[in-house]
Amino acid sequence: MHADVLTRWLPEAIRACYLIAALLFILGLKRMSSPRTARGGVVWAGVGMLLAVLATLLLPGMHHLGLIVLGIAVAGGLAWWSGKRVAMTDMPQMVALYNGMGGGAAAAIGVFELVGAARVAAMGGVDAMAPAALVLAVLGVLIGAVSFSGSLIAFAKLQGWMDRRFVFPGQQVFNVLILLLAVVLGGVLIFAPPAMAVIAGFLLAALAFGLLMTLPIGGADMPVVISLYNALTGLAVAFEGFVLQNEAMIIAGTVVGAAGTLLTQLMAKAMNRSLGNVLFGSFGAAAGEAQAIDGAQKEIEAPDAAVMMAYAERVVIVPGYGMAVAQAQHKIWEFAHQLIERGVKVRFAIHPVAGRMPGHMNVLLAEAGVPYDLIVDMEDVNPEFPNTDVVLVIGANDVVNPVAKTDPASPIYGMPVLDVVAAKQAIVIKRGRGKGFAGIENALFYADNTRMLFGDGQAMAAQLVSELKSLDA
Amino acid sequence: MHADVLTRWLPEAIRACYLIAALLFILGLKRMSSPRTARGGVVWAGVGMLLAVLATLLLPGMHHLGLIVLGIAVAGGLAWWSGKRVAMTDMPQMVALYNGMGGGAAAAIGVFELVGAARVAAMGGVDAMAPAALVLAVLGVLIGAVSFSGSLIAFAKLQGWMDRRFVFPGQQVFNVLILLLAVVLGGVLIFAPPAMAVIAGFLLAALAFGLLMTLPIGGADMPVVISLYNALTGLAVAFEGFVLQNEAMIIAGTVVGAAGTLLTQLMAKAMNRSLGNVLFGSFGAAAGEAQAIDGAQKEIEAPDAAVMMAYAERVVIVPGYGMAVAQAQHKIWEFAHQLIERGVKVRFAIHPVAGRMPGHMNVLLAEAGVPYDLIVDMEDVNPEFPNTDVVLVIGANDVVNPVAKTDPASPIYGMPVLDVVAAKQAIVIKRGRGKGFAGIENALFYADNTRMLFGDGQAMAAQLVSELKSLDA
Amino acid sequence: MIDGFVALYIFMLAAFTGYEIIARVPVILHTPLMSGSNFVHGIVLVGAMVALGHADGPLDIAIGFIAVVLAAGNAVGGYVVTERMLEMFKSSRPGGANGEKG
Amino acid sequence: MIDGFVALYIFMLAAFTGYEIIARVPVILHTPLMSGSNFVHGIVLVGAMVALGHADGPLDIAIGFIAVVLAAGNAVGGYVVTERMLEMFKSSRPGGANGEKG
Ligand SMILES: NC(=O)c1ccc[n+]([C@@H]2O[C@H](COP(=O)([O-])OP(=O)(O)OC[C@H]3O[C@@H](n4cnc5c(N)ncnc54)[C@H](OP(=O)(O)O)[C@@H]3O)[C@@H](O)[C@H]2O)c1
Ligand SMILES: NC(=O)c1ccc[n+]([C@@H]2O[C@H](COP(=O)([O-])OP(=O)(O)OC[C@H]3O[C@@H](n4cnc5c(N)ncnc54)[C@H](OP(=O)(O)O)[C@@H]3O)[C@@H](O)[C@H]2O)c1
Repeated sequence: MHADVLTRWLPEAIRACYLIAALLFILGLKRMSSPRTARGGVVWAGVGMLLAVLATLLLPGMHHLGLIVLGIAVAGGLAWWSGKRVAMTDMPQMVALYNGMGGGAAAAIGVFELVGAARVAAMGGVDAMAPAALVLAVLGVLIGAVSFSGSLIAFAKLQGWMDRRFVFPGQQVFNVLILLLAVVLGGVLIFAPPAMAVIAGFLLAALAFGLLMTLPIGGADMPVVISLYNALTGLAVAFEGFVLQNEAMIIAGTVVGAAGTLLTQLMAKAMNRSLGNVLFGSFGAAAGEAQAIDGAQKEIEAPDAAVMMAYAERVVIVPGYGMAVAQAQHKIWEFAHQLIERGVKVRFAIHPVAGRMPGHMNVLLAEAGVPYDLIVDMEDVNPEFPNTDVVLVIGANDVVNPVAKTDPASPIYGMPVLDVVAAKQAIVIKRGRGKGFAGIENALFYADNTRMLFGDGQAMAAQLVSELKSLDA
Repeated sequence: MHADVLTRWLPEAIRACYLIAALLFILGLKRMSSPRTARGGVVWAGVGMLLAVLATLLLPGMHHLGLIVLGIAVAGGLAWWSGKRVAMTDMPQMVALYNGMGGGAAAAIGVFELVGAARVAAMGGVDAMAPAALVLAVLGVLIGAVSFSGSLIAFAKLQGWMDRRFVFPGQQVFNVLILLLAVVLGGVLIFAPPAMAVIAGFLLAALAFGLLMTLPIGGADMPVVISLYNALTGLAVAFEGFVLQNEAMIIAGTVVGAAGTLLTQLMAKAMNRSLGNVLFGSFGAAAGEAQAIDGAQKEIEAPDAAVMMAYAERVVIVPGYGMAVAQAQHKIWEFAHQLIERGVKVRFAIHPVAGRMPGHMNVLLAEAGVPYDLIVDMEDVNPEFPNTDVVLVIGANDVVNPVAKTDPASPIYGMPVLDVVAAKQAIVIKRGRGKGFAGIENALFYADNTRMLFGDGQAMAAQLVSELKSLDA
Repeated sequence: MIDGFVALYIFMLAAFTGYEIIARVPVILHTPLMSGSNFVHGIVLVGAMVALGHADGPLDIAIGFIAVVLAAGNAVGGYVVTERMLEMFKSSRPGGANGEKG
Repeated sequence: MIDGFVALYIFMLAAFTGYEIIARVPVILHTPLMSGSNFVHGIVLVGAMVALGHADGPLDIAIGFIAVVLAAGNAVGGYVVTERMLEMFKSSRPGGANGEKG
């Protein structure tokens, strides 16, 4: 009697937990999309996740509970540990890794269902799965597997384990053929009774496609690609959620699928490129011969640069990828802080695609403790450069290159840039004559009112700090 | 065989039509919320509606098709005719009327189902409806009926058929008692086998509550109330949609319910009031004694006013409720047009709650053909008044009253207003010393740089037009 | 078949959708949008047709017919009025470049 | 039970919801939001648990266990990383008055 009551209300209560979890996911994501509420958002979503997982443990008829808890504890523990100790700049590859794992999990669930159906078919049973469920299970495996292997390659590239872009003639045709193979095998699974060998071949083809598709993409394009795989994993989760008739999976997966698709587009747009160009094109194929740049780069030494800024009224600091490479954010903030204490009005100007991922600079500056109301967007700061006494560019190149406005033959022509060249004085910290991501010359470095401060970003920032201190001593 | 195929694919095809209709509704509403795409939006939604209705005609097992088509043709024809010939200014009451009809239809569907259940119960049957369906059917009747009778009262008030606010002592207690009666009868329907008499009593109590609740609300608050009833009808439709297991109704109804709720709040907020205050409070209960206004109103004649504006550089026209009363929008636009042709920079400044419904002035000016890029919002225009040579106020009062900023005892204190008093010169067209909606004195009319041009809005605008013409003759 | 839980999910998601659609609407469109959403719940006509289509006996027919008449008024009237209101939103520049401004 | 049509409705509405949530996000939050949505699809853990919980025979158990391990990594890692990223968004003014600016 007691057990009877339990089994009656339990499934309803569990479904209620899933409903609440889905609600918390949506509300959490909503909060995450505004800076003021973002911190709370992830906690809301986390509570939803906890609720859903605990409810699932109580689901009637579950076996292998020990194994389940073990798997969660071990993998969760490892993920927790790795997530906690990774450096801020390595976040994108961790997102890629975790996302790939999610895609793999969705694919595994689909394989699990297909294997079960194959077993029924082998014993002469028919129609182990409803047609809609079968189709979505197969699609989920395909998408999930592509996201899995693709994300792992993205992880490896960003981690620096694979530097080269693997390109060979006929590559795109080959990739399309692999995809076709996967689709055909998937079709066989749907229209013929599923067999083990076909399932294995299908899974392998899908994994191979994800791998091959990601290999030729350059490391710097990875954030967009990761975002795409993130959306794909969401979709795969939604499809397998339908197979398992689990509403929380359907809703969370679809929401992420749609949100991720839009986010991918926004990211590509912020880089002034199309998604197709990121996936299949190569950057830098310019239309004509770029204009040559006249003049010479004029150097400056750290003491002079420090004095210039110490006695300026308004200073704008423009960080770029080089600041991330040099891990110079803490020193730069220390320097900025000193300037502020001297009464200088300091602001940080962030270009939408500075660095190698959207918001890269924001994350780094936030890590260093720069309050985000000192950070200004490109649109807001551009009109103010003419009134700015000194702009300190640290490790930025493409995002301050005026040829984007002046030279139609340049590969970055048309990309909005920070108008540093309009400021009264610019000081550029970089190591040498290295090019930026787009691989082109930068007219700013040759401008009359620009001075180059050559050296590693962190070392130079430290030197500026000590020069300022010596001014007061 | 043929018929068999039909009955198999037909219901699926019809459900697909409903799905597409729901999609079109959402996309249509989305388009309607941006001025550039708004016109297309209603067409999208219209296509969805047509599709859903045609699909329903094909639903298997439908009787009385002739009667259905007759009902649609007659009621639809009348609605088409009335909707086409009503004046622009009478739109809000037409929305109220049509909305009430929708609420009534939802209530009728619920009653239909309850009556069916009562018939089964009377013949000794049990559980004609699932519990969830029964609860939602009852809720739908309650909400739909309130929306029906409430909207009809709103219609009558706006149409000018009922001018008085019907107020009597203990009214609110009485209303609550009627609501309680309806809720109790609804509960009886849910927990006991439904009976005809209870259904009738329940319906009557719900209708009475909608009526009584709306009677004491002043005519000028009606737009907010109509928006509320609009949201309620949406909810009722969603509930009855669940009872009929019709996904299009569930989704469209819920979307409208949520959208309408938010819209109601936005409308109330634009009037600087809370929804509770609109429904249960009365306007003008100020905290203390309002400050007296010194000075006298200084008059001007139409010829002088025309000359002043003809030779101004920048003129801003501020329309208000009086322009709607006088139907002066066409004449005012003719006048503005003449000024523009003379090289004067003319703009229309619209306060969010000018008139008696949100967007009232926009609709009127649009009707007169004023292009909407000549129309500026309050936030944009307020900083520009000090540079404006002449402001022409026509029939506006509360929305240009500076006491909203200066006098904490005023009932409109805190409401953002158009800063007309900051302009170099203001000319105010109104008939006499009539007060505005808030019933208070207006300090602008006594300001040094304000001149009063007394007369009916339309007559005065016409006079300004002919004065301008005579300038050129 | 839609059971209670699935209905709750649909309610939840549809409510989010409706809310988000409106969240960015400019004041100028409040009244047309109220009218437009009034039209959309005219979909109750479908339910009214189903009711009348399954009516059995004079009382049923009467109730069903009332539902159809009221619902048709909602749908058709709502469309006409909304269309007329929105028809008037036009820009003086043909491309409507200023369109987003409201 | 969710049949195909109801699933389509849920897909449609959830997709709208997801789209609208992102539509207004500032660039500064692109990466944390990518990470946050990565965490949310960690709900796949629930499905993996159900699979392993109904596994029958060694192959099933192996596949199910792989699913659980991968999914747990997604969920836990996604949370930790997102939390760390978002933790860093703070304003210099305590009330966060500038919060909406991004
Ligand atoms: N944000 C994104 O989502 C994203 C994603 C993919 C691609 N991109 C692309 O990446 C580019 C970003 O522009 P950006 O201006 O930030 O960077 P950038 O154009 O890549 O330039 C970085 C500069 O930093 C210097 N640098 C490197 N290491 C340094 C160190 N240790 N200390 C000091 N300087 C150092 C380099 O010059 P030296 O070698 O001379 O030092 C280089 O010129 C854009 O073209 C954008 O389209 C952005
Ligand atoms: N927009 C909404 O959604 C909404 C809804 C409900 C309430 N309200 C409230 O309504 C008020 C709107 O302010 P408002 O400034 O537009 O209007 P108002 O304050 O109501 O003032 C209208 C003025 O127009 C004059 N007038 C009337 N008929 C006229 C005619 N034929 N020719 C010329 N003038 C005429 C009246 O003065 P004379 O009698 O001397 O001519 C009156 O002072 C606000 O208080 C607002 O809160 C707005």
